[in-house]
Amino acid sequence: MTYSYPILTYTIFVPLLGAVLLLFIDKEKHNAIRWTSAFFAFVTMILTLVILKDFDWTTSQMQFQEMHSWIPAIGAQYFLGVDGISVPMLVLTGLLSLIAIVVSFNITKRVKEYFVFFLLLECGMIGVFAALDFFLFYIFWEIMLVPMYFLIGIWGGPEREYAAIKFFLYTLFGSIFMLVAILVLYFAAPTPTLNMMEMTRIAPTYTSGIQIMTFAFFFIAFAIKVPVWPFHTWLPDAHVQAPTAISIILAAVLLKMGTYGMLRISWPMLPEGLHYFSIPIAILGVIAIIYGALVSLAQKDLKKLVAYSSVSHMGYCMLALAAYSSVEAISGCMFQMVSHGLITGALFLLVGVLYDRAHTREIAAFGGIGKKMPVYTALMVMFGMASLGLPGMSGFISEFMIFMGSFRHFWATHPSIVIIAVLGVVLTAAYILRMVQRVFLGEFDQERWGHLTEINVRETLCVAPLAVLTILVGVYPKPLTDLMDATLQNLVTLMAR
Amino acid sequence: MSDPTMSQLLNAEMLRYLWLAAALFGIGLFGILTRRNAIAILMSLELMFNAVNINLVAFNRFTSPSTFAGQIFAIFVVVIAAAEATVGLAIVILIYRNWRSIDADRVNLLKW
Amino acid sequence: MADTVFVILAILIVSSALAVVTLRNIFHCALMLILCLFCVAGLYILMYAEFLAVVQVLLYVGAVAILMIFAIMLTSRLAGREIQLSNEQTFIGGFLATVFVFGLGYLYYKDIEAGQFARVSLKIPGAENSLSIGKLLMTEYVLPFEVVSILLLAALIGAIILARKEGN
Amino acid sequence: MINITPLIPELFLFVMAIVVLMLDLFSSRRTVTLPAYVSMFALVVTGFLMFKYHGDAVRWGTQAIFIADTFATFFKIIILGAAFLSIGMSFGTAEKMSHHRGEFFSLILFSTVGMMFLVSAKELILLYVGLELTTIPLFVLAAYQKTKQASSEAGLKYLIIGAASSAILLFGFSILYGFTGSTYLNQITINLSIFWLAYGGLGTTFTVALMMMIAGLTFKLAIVPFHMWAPDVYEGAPTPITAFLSIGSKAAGLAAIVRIFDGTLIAFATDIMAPSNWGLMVAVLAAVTMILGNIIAIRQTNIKRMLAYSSIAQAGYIMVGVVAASQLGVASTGFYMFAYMFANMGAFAVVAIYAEKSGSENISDFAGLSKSSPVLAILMTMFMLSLAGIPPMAGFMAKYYIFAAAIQAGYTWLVILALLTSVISLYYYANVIRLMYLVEGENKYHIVPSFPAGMVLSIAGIGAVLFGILPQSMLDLAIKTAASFAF
Amino acid sequence: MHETAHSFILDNAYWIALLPLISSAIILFFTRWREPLSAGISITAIVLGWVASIWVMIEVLINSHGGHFQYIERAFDIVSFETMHLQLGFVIDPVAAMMLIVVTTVSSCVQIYSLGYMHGDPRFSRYYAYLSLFTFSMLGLVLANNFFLIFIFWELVGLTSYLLIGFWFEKKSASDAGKKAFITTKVGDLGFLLGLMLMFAWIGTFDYDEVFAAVKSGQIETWKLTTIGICIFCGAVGKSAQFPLHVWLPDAMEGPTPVSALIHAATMVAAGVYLVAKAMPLYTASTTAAAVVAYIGLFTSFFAASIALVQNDIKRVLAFSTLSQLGYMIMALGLNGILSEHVEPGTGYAAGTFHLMTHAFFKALLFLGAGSVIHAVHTNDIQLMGGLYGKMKKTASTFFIACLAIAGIFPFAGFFSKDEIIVATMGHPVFQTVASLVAFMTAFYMFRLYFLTFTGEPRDEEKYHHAHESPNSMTYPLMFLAVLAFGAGWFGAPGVKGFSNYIFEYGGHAHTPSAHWSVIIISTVLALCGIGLAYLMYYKKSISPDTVVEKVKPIYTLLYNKYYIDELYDFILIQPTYRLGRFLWSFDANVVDGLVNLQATITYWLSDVKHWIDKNIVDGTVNGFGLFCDAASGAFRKMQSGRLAHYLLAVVFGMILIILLASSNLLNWTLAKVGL
Repeated sequence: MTYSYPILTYTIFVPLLGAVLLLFIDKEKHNAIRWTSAFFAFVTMILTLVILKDFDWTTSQMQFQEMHSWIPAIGAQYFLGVDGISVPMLVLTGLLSLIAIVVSFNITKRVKEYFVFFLLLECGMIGVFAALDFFLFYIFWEIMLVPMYFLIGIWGGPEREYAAIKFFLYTLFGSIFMLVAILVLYFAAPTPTLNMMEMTRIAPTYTSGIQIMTFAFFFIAFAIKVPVWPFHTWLPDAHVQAPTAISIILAAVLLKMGTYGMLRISWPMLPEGLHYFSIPIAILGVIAIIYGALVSLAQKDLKKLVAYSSVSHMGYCMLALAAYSSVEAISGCMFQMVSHGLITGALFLLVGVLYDRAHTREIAAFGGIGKKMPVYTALMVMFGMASLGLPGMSGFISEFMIFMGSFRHFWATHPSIVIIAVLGVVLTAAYILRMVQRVFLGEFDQERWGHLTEINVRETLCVAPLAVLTILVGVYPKPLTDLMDATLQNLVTLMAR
Repeated sequence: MSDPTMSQLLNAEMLRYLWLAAALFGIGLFGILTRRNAIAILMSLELMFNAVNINLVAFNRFTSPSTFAGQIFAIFVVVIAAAEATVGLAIVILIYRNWRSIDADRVNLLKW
Repeated sequence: MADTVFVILAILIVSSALAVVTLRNIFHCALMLILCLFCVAGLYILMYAEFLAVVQVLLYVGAVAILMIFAIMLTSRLAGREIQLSNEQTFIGGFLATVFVFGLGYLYYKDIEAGQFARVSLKIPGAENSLSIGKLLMTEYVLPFEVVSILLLAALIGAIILARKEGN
Repeated sequence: MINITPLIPELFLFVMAIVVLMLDLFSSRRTVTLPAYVSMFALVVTGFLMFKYHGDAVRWGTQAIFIADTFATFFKIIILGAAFLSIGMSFGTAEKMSHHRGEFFSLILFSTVGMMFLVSAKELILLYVGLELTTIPLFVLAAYQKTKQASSEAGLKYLIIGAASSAILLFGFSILYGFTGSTYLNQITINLSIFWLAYGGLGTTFTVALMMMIAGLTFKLAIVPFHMWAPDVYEGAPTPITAFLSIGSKAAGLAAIVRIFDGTLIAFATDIMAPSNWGLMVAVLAAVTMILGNIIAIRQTNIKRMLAYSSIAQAGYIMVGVVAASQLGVASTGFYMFAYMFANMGAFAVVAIYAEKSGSENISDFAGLSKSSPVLAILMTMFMLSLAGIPPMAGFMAKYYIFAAAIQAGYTWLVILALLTSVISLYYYANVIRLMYLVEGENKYHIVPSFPAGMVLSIAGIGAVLFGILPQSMLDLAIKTAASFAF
Repeated sequence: MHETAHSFILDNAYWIALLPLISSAIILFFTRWREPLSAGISITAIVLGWVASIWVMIEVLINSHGGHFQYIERAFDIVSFETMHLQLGFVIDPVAAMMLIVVTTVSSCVQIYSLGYMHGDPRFSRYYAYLSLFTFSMLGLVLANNFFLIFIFWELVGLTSYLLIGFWFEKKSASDAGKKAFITTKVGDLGFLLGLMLMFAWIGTFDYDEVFAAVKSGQIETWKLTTIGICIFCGAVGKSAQFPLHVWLPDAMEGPTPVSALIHAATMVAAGVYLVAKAMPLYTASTTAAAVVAYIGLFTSFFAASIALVQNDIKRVLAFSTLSQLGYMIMALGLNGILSEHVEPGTGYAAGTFHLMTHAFFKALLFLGAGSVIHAVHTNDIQLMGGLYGKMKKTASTFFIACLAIAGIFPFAGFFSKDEIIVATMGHPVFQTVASLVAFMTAFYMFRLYFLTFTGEPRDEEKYHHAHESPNSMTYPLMFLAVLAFGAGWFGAPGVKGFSNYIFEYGGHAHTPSAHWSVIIISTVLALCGIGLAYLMYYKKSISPDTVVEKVKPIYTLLYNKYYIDELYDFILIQPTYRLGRFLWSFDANVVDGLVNLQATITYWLSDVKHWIDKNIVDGTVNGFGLFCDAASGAFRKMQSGRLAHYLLAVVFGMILIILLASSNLLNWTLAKVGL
């Protein structure tokens, strides 16, 4: 589908434009800076919504394609396009970025730099979801690291520098393998190309040796981003140290890039590798589910708990991805990506809200907050319930579809994998309820927490869209499924090759 | 094919020169490794250059006597070696001024 | 006859070279170097390279060695005073040098035996070559020749700049 | 006689070098600016001339002695650029020098002339002469701050190790000459193949020669284990000279290596020629270089020294391209050198500018630079990222290109290793960024670069980004450079 | 697949469920601050629902021609792949209609009752919002037209139950109980979920009719059906608090008593029974599954009854009796799957569902009565009560009726339904005996409760002094329910035609309860014995309970501590889990991350400590690989000694090394070996 104007390019570079403009604003005019960046984030979100509106969900074709020759010498093109799996991610990114920017209005330290870096980050994120050329994809993938490094490293918690560099190096380490894999694929081709669509046609014809190797390499790269156990150790540090808004972005968008990359690149491109590795991947996923849940059960820090819960929740995605033959599982994975984005984003946001007021995140320090901040509590409980997969919330749909799909895929060969995974549901319930009880229920310590104030309007406005979407997707997911159906059907056939 | 004994003789003769050159070069190496005095090191370097020259000339003499490439190369080597030595000595003088010594091993302000 | 000359020269070269790198008196080293260079010039004559021999004597003996002696004069306060000239690397250095010399020597021999080495030609070099060399320097090798002149200029300037004492 | 036209750029530059010298001698007001600007102007003009008289060759009979092919031109661009930028950043340094400012610049020009010859040489003698013309002025320049002990020490070390390695190189050449009886690179190739066919192989002695040439030439690129001189000289020498060393003489040396190994001795790149194969050995050296250079750099406290080790490591990456021994390989080395020029020059420029204001070369003193002089900090960040090879900087493009070449040549293990070490390299590059941005410490120096320095910085900055995003033009040129090689 | 009887109310029955949802939303978002209004809204909604469901029932009866009612089904997809359709829809069949009435009735009684009971509670409005929310979920569960949807509401009732149990969350015990209830039932739900997964994998749909059609068609192997059946039954075990997942129900009594009445007596706990009833075709198709159901039910009924004998907390006694009664129903349904020549097919089903209805009424009544007692004396401990009859006649008398009903005395509701169940056990001696025994025990402990509470001398004077009859808002619901507790049985009374034929029919053919005199006599006798015994022990005191207790001390303590099941679980499940979590956390922090650091830590010890103060590194890269590289860096940079001699040595050595490596062909050889 050709489009009247290069909307994807606009979507990617509007934030960049915003960042550039910010440079010219006097760095003392905090509000001007805040509102400018908010404005640009808003425009970006509108653009993503336009894409959503004009997206033709009846076909699995790439849409809004833009292809320009870029670096012929290495066969790199400026090739953008979106299909059923990138559009939801785009919209999610647009929305969450705006929310995160509004959330970070309370940043007072080096405001200008903060928002510049943030907009750069957004540019990178959107680029990743829109790029259809390996080289372009890789560049966007890497571009995000730098602003992220600063955002964690400057505005983060006490351990920020360590967390920042750790995040940076981990991801870089992963992308090394991606680069090698890309080059190997490139040169293995009869007519070398970096065009992903092309490669999706060619790559399956490669020898299984190449396929398996490159698949493994890609997997390392993406697994670190997801993060799949045991590559997850960067996550608790990064999430906990990062400022609230960045934790939101990390959880809501960056983690998704791993799974997105798998769905976009290694899964459809290297079916033999996929078939070869599917069982190990499923096992890793299950380990992540159980392990993450158990570790969250032992957390003393509210934010860490949410962080580890992400490990557990992304485990479901891995399980689903391993069940490549079932469209339910794959779409369940997509749902999980979206809903985890909404829910965990909201959870981090809410944790941040509490932290701003109480200046501690230690679970044991609280109790009976429900008495003092009923609305906040209601929201927190709601999202807690959503994250433990309560029906009527998006989390349930995704988990349900993942279980159904992956079980249908595995029941004949390895039913145990899925059965163990199901246990994760109880454990999740356990740590969520434990958290809720320790923090919000029980006796209220008046003289210690008497000063706490109810969640304010700005914060509520930030959470509201997430809450609405969570419930909407949970109650009536059909629009989303229809959006992705064609693409996913196509994907499944590709992966079955 | 020409008379074998003749070529064998020439081979043997060339080999002598090459051996000598190698020896000289080795001695030069030994010199630069073991000398502390900067000037002594420069001298050893000269030995090495001479070894090279012997090589060049010998090859020229025995493998292609009708041309002069080797010799000319050798001439350039000599000239440049001279130039290098000049600059080297100048630097040695400088070092002497700055350090009151030309003991190369004591000149180690820069390290790690 | 040539053989005996060669042997003598070889012995002189090696021994003087060894002296250069081992003697404890830098001044004697310089003298030994001069001797060594002379002998090398002799070798050149044995190899019908008179022109080179002349250059060797003029440039090396005439310039470099003398320069060195001056340098020695300037630097070591008392010319000829015995100072510690060698460092603790004597053993390893000797070892490496030996390995190099004998290793390379062996390889020369082996390759010549195997016939996989530079082939000697039976032509006898013309007795008078200085003229042709001069020609070549002006024709075929004029380019390096020019460049070398630039180089000498640069080296000269550099040497002057470095060696000259500042007037402060 | 031989035609002189291809030499016009070199000759012009030589003349200009003399002119600069004279300027200094006779101009009444002995300022830095005049000779500096003149020499910069000279370099620019040389560049134009170079393009004008491009493609021709100086021949003797059929044999090319000196060739101005695209390859040479490409590297000359780098060399001239390096000279230009280092002169641009040397105003402050020269100001500090009480003496011989004119000579300072003319020596740089002399060395540049030497490099240009070296790059174009197709004949061993010329190559050697060019090499020496490159280095001898550099010896002097390294020791140029006569009152500084460090400087003279740098000079001494550089000179002696340089001389030693050229002796080694010459020994290798002599054997090569012995085997082939010629000093013309093309002829050598032919004779070697004839020899091979005639006698069913080259003796092991030839291997020795190969190795000695590697040893002698890689010295210029400071490949481990022939790198020892680099850190000390880089630290001791005046910063602009360090910059010039790290790009100019590297580029020239690289060109020579590529000409000899990827050109003349290309047949010996593969293992079939064992033991006379250089590919594997160079690969190993490159690997060791990348590992050692990057690891040692981590602990450095002096920024120039850190950059020295980083440039050692970078040389390792470049050698990966040489090892690839293919059209892509040659092109990638060229492009890498080009992209590397901007980042490295920029970094050194920042160091120079900062050092002449604060008088300190300690990394830790960069703390809080982002607040006191944000622009400088941003530029430095860009350079560091480019050196580390993070998109969208030119450095990344270069790395990608070189690794592509290596993968194509089947050196996957080398590429993975290289990439791993590049992750290590991030430790120390990021450390500088960390100090400038993350550390809260207040930095007292607000730095406003002088005009020439600003120009250098902006050129470097623009180059570092531009050739990361739109490298096509240079890549095309780089591909063309490989045309004169027989792949 | 159904040609549906068109009728306004049947087509829009889902509004019965939606009304409470709307009301709760209104309360939460708008009228939270105006308590009477909130209550009003909520009650109005539910009463409307009640009326509507009666209307539905009438329609159903009208439309059930010849004993078979045409299902009403409306549905639309919320997820549709070609292989998977998740539907949102409702279906009305007789049992659903019956449940509608039960739920709405009890719910409205409870809500009215709560007006008095919850009066003055700080979170009064929220209480009503929760109640409405619960009612919505429960009604949704009743109306759901497929297993996926029922699962959704299944979870939702769980949530609301959690919220309501922990309503007084300041009390730790309350919040604990809520958590316990949620998680325990969640365990059961896992089974349910697994069942759904199997269903999807093997049958490929969740829709009742399609599933049952597939089951009937017999294409699916029995073992699969058995597995699915048992898995789904796990869900029922969780919700209906059958052994071994019964532990949450007694604790759930921490919630407000009306809540216990509504959720933990009448409706939610019955959901399990309802589910089994809905899935009955599965159990008829697989005897094994049915047997499992039956035995679990049997065991629970006895087990719970035995505990109930000795409890002193009025609500706990009721809780355990609930367990036991639920066990009864489950057993009956299970037996329906096991064919026996003595009873006509469908008896078990009829008995189960019938008892479900009657039990809902009298158990709700009992709880509300207990609530009003607690309201009066502010304690749960029957040891501190006694002689309250004089103080609160209405409560006492209604309570008495309920006791008679549950004990199964003619002509109260329990009599008919319980006899149905015992009839259903015919042909299974074990079941019959135990069931009868349980009937006896039930009668005994209920009347023990009654006597201890309302008769005899007050055992705590000042509590007695303060005691008073509850306000009308509480007593009227009691009376209303008392009427039902008395009369509801007649719907299914032997020989009574009409209602029961159509409501409790299973498998197409209408079921006509028939009187088995043997059963009637035996059960009545047993019940009377139970009552008599209680009378002697706790009213006449002619047999001293203490001496009895003394005689069977160990058994007594065992029962009193509920067989130590809680302690057991805590010991073998909960603590280990927490410990594992803590262990893994440290594992995560130390080992997984440490693997990266391992190399580091080694080199760390090797490398000299003084460089470790070097701040550039320490706060720069404390990452493991960092440590390693850094240590290496510290080691390697030492090579750069600054001495020219060493540099030259390096050069020469390097040269000779590569010469040797190359000329000896060693490098090629090694790398060839390595295979690079």
